[in-house]
Amino acid sequence: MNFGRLALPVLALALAPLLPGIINRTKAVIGGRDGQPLLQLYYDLAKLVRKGAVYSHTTSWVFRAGPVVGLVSAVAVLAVLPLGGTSAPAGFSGDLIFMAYMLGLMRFFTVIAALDTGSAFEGMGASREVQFSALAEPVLLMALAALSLAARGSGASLGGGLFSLSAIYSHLSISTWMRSGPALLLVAGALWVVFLAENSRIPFDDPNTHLELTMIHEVMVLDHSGPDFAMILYGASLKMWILGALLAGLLVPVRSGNIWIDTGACVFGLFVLAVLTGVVESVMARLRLTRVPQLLVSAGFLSTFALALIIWS
Amino acid sequence: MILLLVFLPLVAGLAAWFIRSNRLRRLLLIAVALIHLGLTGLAWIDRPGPVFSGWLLLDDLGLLFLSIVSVLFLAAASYAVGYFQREDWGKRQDFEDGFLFTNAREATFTCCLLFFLATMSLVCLSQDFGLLWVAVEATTLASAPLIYFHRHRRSLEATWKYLMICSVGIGLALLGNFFLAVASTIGPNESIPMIVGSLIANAPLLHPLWLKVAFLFLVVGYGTKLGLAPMHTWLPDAHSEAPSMVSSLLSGALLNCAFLAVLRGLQVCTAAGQGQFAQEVLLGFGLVSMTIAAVFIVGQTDFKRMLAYSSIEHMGILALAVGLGGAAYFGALFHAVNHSLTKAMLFLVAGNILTAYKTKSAQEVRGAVKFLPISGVLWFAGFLAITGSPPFGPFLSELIILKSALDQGRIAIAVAFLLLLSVIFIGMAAIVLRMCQGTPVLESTGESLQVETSQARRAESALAVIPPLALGLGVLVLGIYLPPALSGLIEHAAKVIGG
Amino acid sequence: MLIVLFAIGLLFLSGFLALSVGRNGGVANLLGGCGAFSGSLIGLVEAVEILASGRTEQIRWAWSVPYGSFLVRIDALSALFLIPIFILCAVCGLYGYGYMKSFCGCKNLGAYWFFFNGLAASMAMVAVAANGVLFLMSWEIMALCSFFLVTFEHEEGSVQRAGWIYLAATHIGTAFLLVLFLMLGHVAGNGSLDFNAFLGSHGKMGGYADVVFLLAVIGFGSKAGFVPFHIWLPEAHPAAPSPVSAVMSGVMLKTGIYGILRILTFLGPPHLWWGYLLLGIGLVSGILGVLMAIAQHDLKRLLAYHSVENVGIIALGLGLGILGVVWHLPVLAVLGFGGGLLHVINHALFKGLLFMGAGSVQHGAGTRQIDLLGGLIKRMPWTCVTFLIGAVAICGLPPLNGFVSEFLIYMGGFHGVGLARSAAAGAVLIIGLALIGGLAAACFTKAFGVVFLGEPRSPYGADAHEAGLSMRVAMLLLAAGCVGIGLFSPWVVKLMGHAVAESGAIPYEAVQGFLAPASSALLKVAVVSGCFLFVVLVLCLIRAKILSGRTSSSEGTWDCGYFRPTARMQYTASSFAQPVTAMFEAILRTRSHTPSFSDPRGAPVFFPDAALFESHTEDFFLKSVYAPLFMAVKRFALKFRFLQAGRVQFYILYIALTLFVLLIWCLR
Amino acid sequence: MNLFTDVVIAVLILTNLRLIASSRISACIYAVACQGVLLGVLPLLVGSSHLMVRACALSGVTVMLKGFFFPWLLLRALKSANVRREMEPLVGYTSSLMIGALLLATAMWFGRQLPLPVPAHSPMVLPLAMFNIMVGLFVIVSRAKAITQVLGYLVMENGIYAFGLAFALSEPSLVELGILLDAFMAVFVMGITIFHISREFDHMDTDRLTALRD
Repeated sequence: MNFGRLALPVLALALAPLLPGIINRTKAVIGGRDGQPLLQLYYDLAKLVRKGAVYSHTTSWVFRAGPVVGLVSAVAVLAVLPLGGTSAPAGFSGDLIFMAYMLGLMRFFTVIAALDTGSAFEGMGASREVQFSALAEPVLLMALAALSLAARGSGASLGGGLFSLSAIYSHLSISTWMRSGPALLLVAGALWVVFLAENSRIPFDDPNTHLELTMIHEVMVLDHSGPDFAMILYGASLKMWILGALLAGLLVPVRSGNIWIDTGACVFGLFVLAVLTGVVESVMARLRLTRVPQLLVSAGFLSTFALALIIWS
Repeated sequence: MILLLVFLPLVAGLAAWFIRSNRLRRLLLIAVALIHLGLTGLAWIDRPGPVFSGWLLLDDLGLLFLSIVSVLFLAAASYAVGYFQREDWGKRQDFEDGFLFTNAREATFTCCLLFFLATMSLVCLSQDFGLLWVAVEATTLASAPLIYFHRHRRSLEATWKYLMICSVGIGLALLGNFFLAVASTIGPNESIPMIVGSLIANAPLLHPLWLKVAFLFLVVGYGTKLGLAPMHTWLPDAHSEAPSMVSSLLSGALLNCAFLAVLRGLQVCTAAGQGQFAQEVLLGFGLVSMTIAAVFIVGQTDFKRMLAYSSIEHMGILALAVGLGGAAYFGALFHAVNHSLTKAMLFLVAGNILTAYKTKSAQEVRGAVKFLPISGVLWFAGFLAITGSPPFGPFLSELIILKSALDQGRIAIAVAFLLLLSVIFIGMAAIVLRMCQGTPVLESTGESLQVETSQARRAESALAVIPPLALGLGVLVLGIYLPPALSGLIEHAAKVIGG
Repeated sequence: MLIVLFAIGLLFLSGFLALSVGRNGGVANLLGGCGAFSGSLIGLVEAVEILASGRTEQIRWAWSVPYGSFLVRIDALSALFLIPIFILCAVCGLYGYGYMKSFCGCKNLGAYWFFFNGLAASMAMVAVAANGVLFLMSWEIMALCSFFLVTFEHEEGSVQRAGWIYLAATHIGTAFLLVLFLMLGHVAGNGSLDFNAFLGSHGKMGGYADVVFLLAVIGFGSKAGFVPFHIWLPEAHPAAPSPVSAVMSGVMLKTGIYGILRILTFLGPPHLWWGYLLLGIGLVSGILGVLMAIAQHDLKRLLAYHSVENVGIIALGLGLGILGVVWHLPVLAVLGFGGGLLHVINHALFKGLLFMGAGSVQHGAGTRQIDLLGGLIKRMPWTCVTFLIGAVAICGLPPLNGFVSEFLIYMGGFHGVGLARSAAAGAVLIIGLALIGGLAAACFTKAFGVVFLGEPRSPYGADAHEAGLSMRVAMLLLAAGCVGIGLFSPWVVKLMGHAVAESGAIPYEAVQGFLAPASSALLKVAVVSGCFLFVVLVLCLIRAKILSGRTSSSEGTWDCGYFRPTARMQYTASSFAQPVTAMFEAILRTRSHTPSFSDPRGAPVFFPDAALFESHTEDFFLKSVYAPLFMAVKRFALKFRFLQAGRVQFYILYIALTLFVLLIWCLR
Repeated sequence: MNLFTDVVIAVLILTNLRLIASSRISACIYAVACQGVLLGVLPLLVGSSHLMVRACALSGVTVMLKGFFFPWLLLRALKSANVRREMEPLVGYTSSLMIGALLLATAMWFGRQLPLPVPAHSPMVLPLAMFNIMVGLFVIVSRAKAITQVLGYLVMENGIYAFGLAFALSEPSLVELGILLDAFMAVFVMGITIFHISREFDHMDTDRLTALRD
């Protein structure tokens, strides 16, 4: 069991780069193209790590530290991230706050690294990033609060592991869905919005546009190259894995108790999630930037409403 | 010894009129002040007995106010000597309207100053209402020429208003005395002698209605002198036009004397069971005075007038405190002490600022702290003290007054009191900060800083700085440590009022 | 106890010495600095020891002042507040020694150190005073000292204005406190204002409790900077010399928090609406504070508004704690008070650090205008690193101390959500904290990024120089503090048990019991954070290793094909903040003057000449509430000038009328 | 005796009305002089037997001072200051008269409201005193010249004096002392000030003395 737990982060580290690949494949298939291979990101990472790097005279050590800190904070989150019913190696009560703030740290350093280049475009991206994430953070925390309540409602006391992701997710079973399905659906919706926004997918951001003015995340990392850029891509995919795992663990309530089945189900859910994302990206257009906050705020309403439902039902 | 307290300054005044040499006269002034203070100190140690069948008697109340008078007079006298030295006596130009004017003869001035001391001492000493009235009257007479020291229009106008208004007031006070006499007639051709002690002794015999009316007349009459709104109107003019040490004496000592007169009336009322009524009247006057003061301090442009209005405010506080009664009696008397010291100091400092900047307009004075290191700091400290901030004395006295207001459950009064104090603080702060801060450039006269510094030195001569400094230290000490002797005296005096 | 008193005495004494040396700047600087440093350190030792042991000591000396007695008492709560006071005063003494050197000669450093050490001493006195009069005196001396420090450079008009606003605000606040203590004394009876007497009078409180609490919130809140009593902060902090702003914002505000907690101990069982009030105030202060901060262009003003925000977070914690006490949910109480109190210390550390950083920037670059700066990281590396640490800490990001206190409060919030009764409070608290956190991150990425990164936007930024040694050491000390508390949080939290027990009136064992899970969680946080730092280090090394052999060329920033980027093309702070300010337009009311590219007739101009865009956000309360109020009072006053029209006839008429009215009133 | 008292009092009241109504300063001064003489007679009427000597002395002094010396002084001041002879009222004569009537009524009211503790020589004395005081105040308030204000002040003093004579005569000699001191002050100090005023401003119109104001 404990070994299994330790395996979770390894699994994440190994499989995370697959998610963007799946998304792109889906888009390619729907778009009728024979697009990039599934493992494209692995190839890219490998290539980038082997490359040299180009730096602007403007930049300082902050620019170089950004990717490192970003990647490592994502890895640190993996330490508390459960996968479905499988608890995380280092889960503790309140680790959901720790996760949210670690992602915040990642964002903080990505942003200042972007500002370090002194480029107007990257500043623009950074500014949008902080704006949207400031709105996304309450949504995430409210959603998790709602989940924790729903899980607790199952009568089983979470004991010492109160408010730890692992405890919450291990108690999210079919019965939970039976009891407070609609609320969980709302939560899922909120998490879905957060997932898309935080990973800068359509409809919030378009990862493959090349018009810098319209990008958020991509534009922040314009100047990075070589191993730094590899770390950024890797970190981004890990982030997607993390937020995806939160969603998948909720939507795939397989709690057989058998670690292999549970984990497998959740991973499968992750992949489905990626496919869904691809579908959304192929059928939807990007929102106007001014509409993005509204979407996030309404997601916040969703999660709060869900919380209310769970409490007073 | 009591007689000495009165007659020494009187005789010295007469002498001063005839003495030719300035040096000798100034020496005399200082000497008299010192001796007077010494005598007062003796009175603290062993209290002299009554004189003239109890017409003159030094009770605790009287002693307290006498001490204030005596201390302030020493400060003012020593300041005056320095003032005489730096004042140029020829014809000179007025800095506001630009006409030429001269000063009164120094001899005349000194003489009146000493008379002033004599009359004020008499007020503190006299127990008989008639004599008290005469004494208060005499203070007006003695102080009028002091206000008219600079022989020019504004001071003349101020003097005229002072005389006119105070005489009307004093006339009403006299009528009040007559009403009191009527109230004290207990049969055809026989009546209680108008001596405080005996009146209190057979207070029950007094005719209540006439006593009430008499008190009203006394309050309005002496209140004019005391500067209670709306009879205060002479006060800003006189204080702003008189030379600084006179202003300090007027608001530090003279107002207290008038206050003492009112207190005497209150004593009788309280003894006769009319205390409730009297206190209500005083309470009303106190609130009105504080309000008027607040209204006129906000946005005031003349810093001496500002001080004058703040005197009105504090007289209002005294009236309010006495109106509250109980523990507030102590607060009132303590506050009288604090206010006298602080206000005297402030007026003396204002004199220095006036000498240095040649203007009374608060707008034109900038950077006093830089330009007059000592006076500027004293000015700000005085502002803090007079607005009742710790660690200065007035804070404590106002605390006591506020506490007794709250303990009596008079929330409305307490709130009004604090509100007015805050308004006044903010108003004064706006003025004083502007004067103290910034860089010392004189908008009025574009003279070079060289001349200015010479003026500064002139304004900060030892005799000009030490008296206010001493007073300021006194206030500070009272704020940090209230000497048991003083508190004891104040307690006894409070008992005297409270009956 | 005696050691603390000795420290206070030492502070006062060194202040006087510095003053007496007066104009001789160098010596005064040395004396004052050493005095502040040594005195504070001495006091710190005993404060920590008492907090750990949780014992109470008191000393009473007779004092001939009405209602006054020199009664000083030090318990865990006082000790908890003494610690940041002493730490920050010591460090700021060190920092100030370097900072004030530049004023040597042109200003009177003796006066500066006199008031600075006076401020330190009076703050300590406030924390230990156990008598109403003594407390009020210390309080007012503290206010006056800080006022004189704020107006230290009173030659500038802006400073004068700030000074006036500050003086007025603090004085009005003190007026409320006056009533507060007198009421307590009234309830306690026996005419004494000793705290011991108040402690005994829980039962007699009755309806007074609500009034007293309200008075405390207003009176102490105006010092702590609760919205809407915060207006003096953004004026005074930029005006003051930076070490002073550091002390004022870092610890002087906290004396207000201390006051509220101390009063709570007198009032007995709290009422429900107190908790909600504090929660509401905390929410409003937190969000408004951070929003206003985002919109600022002046670095120190920005930090000042962040103080409002952090005080709001503290208030959230305290509000939650009170609710916990009311509802008999000790876990809420413990987490709320614990988080709030810990945040008091943390905020002192990182806000002091940030203000020092701002001071070094002003010192080195000569301006505080964010949009004029840039690229300072190359010229002031030390300041940059420490400022970054402070920024990360204030955003509440792990692994630094800011996260720890917010974590506790969050936990309280999550616990609250669990129960229907406290769900609403908990939810509001979580949303609020999360929003505040996100916006704070936005604000400090802006501040740090624009000031220190990129290219200099003006000559100011271009020829800046690094701060002096003592200043750097001071900043490094505080930065170490931030990291230290972040990594050793479990022990710190354990240390605070007694203080929490004091403020929540909960038995100590219970407190430890409820803190235990939190601190075990924090232990994990610490471990993970430690590993995090370690991995970061390793990864950096690996990165350096793999890059070492390769060609890493250096070019201009990639500007999407535009081949000659200039420094003025960089994103400015205003543009960075624009999306957020636009989003909260309704609250911020940012006014901007856009250049018009059309002539008066509205026809477009095809070759517009030099155009200027500027935007500024004024404080809503100052502009639309207080200023009009004061103007109204003044106008009202001026209306009555006719009373003193100078005609003696009228004057006598007043007398006659007064007399008649009184006579009629009396004879009716 | 009371008859005489009442007659005197009636005449006094009439002089007050005359004072209010007349337009020439000199006439007013004469009215005040007349008042002084009548007041001088008053002590002889009200003084009880055992105080006769004192009463005589008092009346003598009063007649001399209030009847002749003050008026003479004022007339001299009037001449020396060579001002115009009109009263220059701020309130018209007719309205002044009406106000005077009102004041009389108020005085009567006071008289009724304040019952005397001791049997008085005439119930009219208190109203008279009050009326005099009010008229005095009214003259001070409603007339522009400095000298007229002194005049009004004297009238007020007369009222107080009358009251003192009527009721406080039993008091020790303090009353007279007060009166004389007061009168001294009224005339000398004010006379001197008037002299200075007319020298400084070459007019005695206190209505224009408004440099000091807020």
